[in-house]
Amino acid sequence: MTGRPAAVAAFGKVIANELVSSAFHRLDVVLDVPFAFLPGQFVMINEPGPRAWTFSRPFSILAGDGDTVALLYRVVGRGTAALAALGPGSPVSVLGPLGEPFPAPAEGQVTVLLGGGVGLPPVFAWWRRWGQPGDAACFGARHAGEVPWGLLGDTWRVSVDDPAGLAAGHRAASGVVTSLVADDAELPDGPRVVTLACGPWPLLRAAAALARRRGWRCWVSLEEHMGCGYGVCKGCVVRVADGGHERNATCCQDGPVFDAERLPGLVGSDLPTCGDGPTGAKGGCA
Amino acid sequence: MTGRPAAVAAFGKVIANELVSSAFHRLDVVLDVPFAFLPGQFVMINEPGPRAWTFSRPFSILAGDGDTVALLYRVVGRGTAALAALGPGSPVSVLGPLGEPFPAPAEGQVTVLLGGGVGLPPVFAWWRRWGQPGDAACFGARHAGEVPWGLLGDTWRVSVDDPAGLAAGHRAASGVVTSLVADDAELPDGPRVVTLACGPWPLLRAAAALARRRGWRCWVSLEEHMGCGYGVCKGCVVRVADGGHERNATCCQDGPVFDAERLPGLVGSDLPTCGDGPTGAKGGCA
Amino acid sequence: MKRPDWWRSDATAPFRLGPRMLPGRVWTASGCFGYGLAAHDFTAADCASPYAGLGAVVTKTVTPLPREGNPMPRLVETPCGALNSIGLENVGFDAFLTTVLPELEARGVPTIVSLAATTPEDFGPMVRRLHDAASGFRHWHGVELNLSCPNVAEGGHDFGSSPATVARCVAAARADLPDRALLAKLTPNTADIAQLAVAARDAGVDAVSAINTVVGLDVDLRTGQPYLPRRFGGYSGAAILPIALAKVDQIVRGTGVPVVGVGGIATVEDALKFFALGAVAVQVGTAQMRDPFAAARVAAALGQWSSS
Amino acid sequence: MKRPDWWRSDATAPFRLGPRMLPGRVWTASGCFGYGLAAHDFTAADCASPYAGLGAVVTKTVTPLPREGNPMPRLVETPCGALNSIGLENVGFDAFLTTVLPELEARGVPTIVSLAATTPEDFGPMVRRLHDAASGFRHWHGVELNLSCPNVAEGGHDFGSSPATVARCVAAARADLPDRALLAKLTPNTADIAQLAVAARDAGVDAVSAINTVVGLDVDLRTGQPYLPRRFGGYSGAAILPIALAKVDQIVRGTGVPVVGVGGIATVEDALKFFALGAVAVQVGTAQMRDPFAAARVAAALGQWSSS
Ligand SMILES: Cc1cc2nc3c(=O)[nH]c(=O)nc-3n(C[C@H](O)[C@H](O)[C@H](O)COP(=O)(O)OP(=O)(O)OC[C@H]3O[C@@H](n4cnc5c(N)ncnc54)[C@H](O)[C@@H]3O)c2cc1C
Ligand SMILES: Cc1cc2nc3c(=O)[nH]c(=O)nc-3n(C[C@H](O)[C@H](O)[C@H](O)COP(=O)(O)OP(=O)(O)OC[C@H]3O[C@@H](n4cnc5c(N)ncnc54)[C@H](O)[C@@H]3O)c2cc1C
Ligand SMILES: Cc1cc2nc3c(=O)[nH]c(=O)nc-3n(C[C@H](O)[C@H](O)[C@H](O)COP(=O)(O)O)c2cc1C
Ligand SMILES: Cc1cc2nc3c(=O)[nH]c(=O)nc-3n(C[C@H](O)[C@H](O)[C@H](O)COP(=O)(O)O)c2cc1C
Ligand code: FES
Ligand code: FES
Repeated sequence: MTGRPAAVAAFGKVIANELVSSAFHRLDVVLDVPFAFLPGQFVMINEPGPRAWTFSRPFSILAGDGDTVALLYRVVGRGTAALAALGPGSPVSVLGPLGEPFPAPAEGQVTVLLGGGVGLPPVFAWWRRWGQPGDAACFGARHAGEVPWGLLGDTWRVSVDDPAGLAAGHRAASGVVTSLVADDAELPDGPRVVTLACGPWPLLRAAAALARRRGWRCWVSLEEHMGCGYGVCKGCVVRVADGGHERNATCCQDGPVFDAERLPGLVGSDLPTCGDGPTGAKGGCA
Repeated sequence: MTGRPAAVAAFGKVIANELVSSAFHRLDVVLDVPFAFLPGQFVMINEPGPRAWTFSRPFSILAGDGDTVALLYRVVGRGTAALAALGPGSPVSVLGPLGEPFPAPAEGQVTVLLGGGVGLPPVFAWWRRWGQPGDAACFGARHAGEVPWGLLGDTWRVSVDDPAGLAAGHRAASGVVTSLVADDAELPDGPRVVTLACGPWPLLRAAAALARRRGWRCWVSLEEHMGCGYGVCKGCVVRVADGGHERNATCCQDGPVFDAERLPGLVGSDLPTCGDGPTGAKGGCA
Repeated sequence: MKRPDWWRSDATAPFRLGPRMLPGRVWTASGCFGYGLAAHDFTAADCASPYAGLGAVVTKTVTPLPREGNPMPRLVETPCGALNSIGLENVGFDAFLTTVLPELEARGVPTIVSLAATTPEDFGPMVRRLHDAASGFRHWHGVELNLSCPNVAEGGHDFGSSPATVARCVAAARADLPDRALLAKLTPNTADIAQLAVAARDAGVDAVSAINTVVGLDVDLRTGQPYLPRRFGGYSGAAILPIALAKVDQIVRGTGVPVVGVGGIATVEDALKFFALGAVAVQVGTAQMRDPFAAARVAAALGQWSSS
Repeated sequence: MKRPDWWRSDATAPFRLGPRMLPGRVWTASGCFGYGLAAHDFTAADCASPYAGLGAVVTKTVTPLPREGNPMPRLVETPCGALNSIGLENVGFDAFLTTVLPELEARGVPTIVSLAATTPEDFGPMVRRLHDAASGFRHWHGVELNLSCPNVAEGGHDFGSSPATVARCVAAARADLPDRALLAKLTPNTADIAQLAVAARDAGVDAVSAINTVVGLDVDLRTGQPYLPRRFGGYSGAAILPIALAKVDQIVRGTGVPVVGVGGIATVEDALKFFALGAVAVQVGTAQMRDPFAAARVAAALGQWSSS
């Protein structure tokens, strides 16, 4: 918790808000105050004034620089639909950065980044800040159209559930995103490798299972329905192992990044299955 | 009541929404259905979908043609503020035409039209439909900047409370709008002259008093807070004389146009005073 | 929206309510569509008529004598709803019986007559006269006893929040209404709506309607005084939907009494929430004031699924 | 907005509440700002601090033992508000006393401690221990008894809606709280909130807080089931403002008991409506979750008028 940048309650204006793939929008906002964040942190965003939603919406930070912040999102309900309708110049309110980031790399660490769908932002931001040549940056989507190729560039390995429609010049493996590294012999077994994962629940389970098998450390970024985003409402709790017993932790303040080994819901059962995750799980792929 | 065009519940798109004076906006909407109206009738307007206000807002029809309808409005609260923020292409819902219109002219009638502020639309529409050379079309505003000169052209007589700031080429008397015709000798005394008035309560009282003095007939268009606009909620009642007693009438369905002589609140007392009118009175002038 | 997997009913098909078959499960709520006659010639590009597919128009509440209602203003809009203090303005029972009801019959409008009175025993004579005058009417389907209007002093608050009074009203009306549906409309302004529902059922209703408006107040910041001359108004619209759902659930699961859900319904999604909890029908109130086709649109959306 | 003509008070000046001077009339509501510590380093361009000008932070309700609260999900947003079913998750009284309260004191956060218990008699020991441990604290101003949380089975519904129980709770707490303000937070889920206020006053409170959340429910259309595992939740936010105003008016005009207004306040306009009706202070709840500076902004707006 120490060393997290303090949150600002900022007013912003939309600079750009456009589709970067068939399903993912990128929102760029300029704020009225300087903004610094750590990869894995998120913001709560809303429309200001009488059109505000009762609760702001949480989104991981894709990028942030000086006084700008960028998000990557998928439209799933009324809040994200309202977000997608905001044109350049629209006012927004932004609270952040919030939450526990992914850990910074230790000396000699090899990092495996696993992002599924709109779970890309935290691992993308980590990669931009700290990525090294030996690391493996992996992104998975449901199909080729979803992939924000322009954002990923050449360095990202991409997998798609359904390889149909892959355009010339784009490369993607078919299958779940963990398959991109599951048997990668260049990645050593053991705790020198650290996996950072964000995406739908099955992806997180697969990541945790893979990490266990290969002796890697594994951090995951969770989603829960949030009220406040800053720890005051207890609306976003997840169960974490603490010594011998389980207790509640807030996804927004104690997380969203957790050590996979501390999440009984994630590593408790052998097979990754769907639908038994937190109440919200990042729509996406894998 | 007979012969009123049937109301349509239409969806529309904003064609234009611009200031036509320092304080009055003109809204032009194209509807998904044909639209016909009688001067003095109004529409209920709203944003469609989840952003709709609980109650639509009533506005007199300024003009309407084929499948378009035009309104003239002043921003006074959140509904009109929301209206003013709608750009071209914005969807709106429109219910109308509604209410009792001003009577069509009888053979040999001379008509005195009195519009104050945003009370202009019903008399303006009447003038466009039925106006004749001998009629007197009068508009009053608080000050010169409020006057929509482009709309009024040369045929309208204009009065302003405060003549400061009158631009070259614009002519306006100073004083209340009734003063434009009060002592006009070309207008005969007696019931051949019919006054049609719309505007704030003091204007309506002055119009009724003038008509009494000169033996003119007088019809006024009232405002009341409205829920439905089509007679079903009883939220907009005004007291009207009916034979020897008083009873409730709905402003939206029995009005908004009433015979001034039937409105005890209007003609009951000798001197026009402010603030004892209906709960809403068209902000404006005079 | 898409038809939810769990939705199996046809809300636009006739269904039995007590002694009567009603033509559908989407109704308009009392006081928000007048006597059901004002919109007869309205048109819309996307909906056949304001009455298309409706199970019933519940009329404005009618009282034994005509009422002029409360002083103006009577309506206040709030960000997600409205307060009203109409005060049961209505033409009175005689005029209703001789003029309004025959016209509803002539136009084929499925009708539930909403009645209010000052004492429980007043309901008997009204229902008897209804029955005598309209027993041959095909489109008059029933009576809804308004036991809950918070705007009327003499018939207000305590009237409808005592189970014993509810029972007396229902019993008085039921005695003379053998062949039409009888409903009691309950107040939400009570800690225990379920016991009111039980009292109504035990006295003979076929269903209860829940909810009437919630007591609310709004202040005019210009004066620092309440907007409404009588201070309080009845709160309705989208804002009360979760409250109405809670009350309906308390009745359905707590008692099994059939419920007609009312409160905040504007869309098919809103209506489905009540059906999901087990409501037998729904009523559209405040939304009908904004859009005369609101209930018909809900019915159309539900009806379209039944054929697919 | 402009200062309304009728507004004469200074809501950011100290005022007396029972035995205690409080630093201001704009507070945060229980459960919506945690223990008042999570936002201590937050900044905003237009507001000095989330605590600037606040009269009090009312803490999350603390119970004798730690509580894990209800199953997830615990929150549902509705178009104009939200339902919560947190279930009083809290660190428990011991941890609160040894860790949280001293930190609030050290940071100079004006604090009202919200307490709940399973029986009225549990309040006495808690208040006594508070008094013993914190009697020297300068920023601990009082206790608010949460007699109204609808999410906790054993202390729910009936607990706070019986005047006799309210009186017992208050009496138990008052006995050991001679020099701090004592408030009772009342439930709106009752037909007669005024009688609860009278019971609380007669047993010794300095003011009542009104209102807690309204019982509500929302349905997940995908499943046809309530969103919340416990079906019902507490309804809060803009949607309940007119209900809260009505309840406050009923208490103030019906009984004269001092009221702290809570329910739907997000802006200075909202707060002014409660003050217009005679509330002695206001609390910002749900809006504080969206904006940690919400209450401070209300205080700043009110404070600015006092100097003009
Ligand atoms: C820490 C965190 C980071 C996130 N980062 C991203 C991101 O980078 N890109 C992205 O597209 N999405 C992200 N999400 C998910 C995003 O918050 C939801 O998609 C969004 O809140 C949906 O809002 P809505 O109004 O469109 O959906 P609705 O379903 O209409 O929302 C109703 C309520 O449910 C909540 N909700 C719905 N889905 C989710 C969900 N999956 N997670 C949490 N709450 C949810 C909403 O916040 C709202 O309170 C993140 C969630 C969390 C908790
Ligand atoms: C028949 C009729 C015709 C009208 N024609 C025009 C017109 O041509 N141009 C124009 O600018 N205005 C006209 N008005 C007034 C216009 O309806 C109001 O200015 C508008 O409703 C204000 O809405 P608001 O949300 O901005 O104000 P708010 O004060 O925020 O509105 C709150 C509520 O009060 C009602 N209300 C507020 N002021 C009035 C008012 N003066 N009359 C009736 N209801 C009011 C609103 O409809 C709303 O329900 C007309 C009113 C009526 C009844
Ligand atoms: C303007 C208005 C008038 C009403 N009049 C009556 C009435 O006469 N009788 C009645 O039983 N309910 C009356 N109601 C209550 C509605 O029928 C309905 O129960 C309530 O408004 C909640 O539903 P809604 O949110 O869909 O409006 C009235 C409501 C409004 C808004
Ligand atoms: C998430 C949440 C948690 C709450 N927890 C408590 C609580 O612990 N104790 C309490 O007295 N009230 C609690 N409340 C109620 C609020 O303090 C307040 O009374 C209510 O929400 C109405 O005010 P609002 O509309 O401003 O939120 C809670 C409300 C919310 C939304
Ligand atoms: S969202 Fe409020 S505590 Fe996490
Ligand atoms: S506005 Fe509803 S009757 Fe006139």
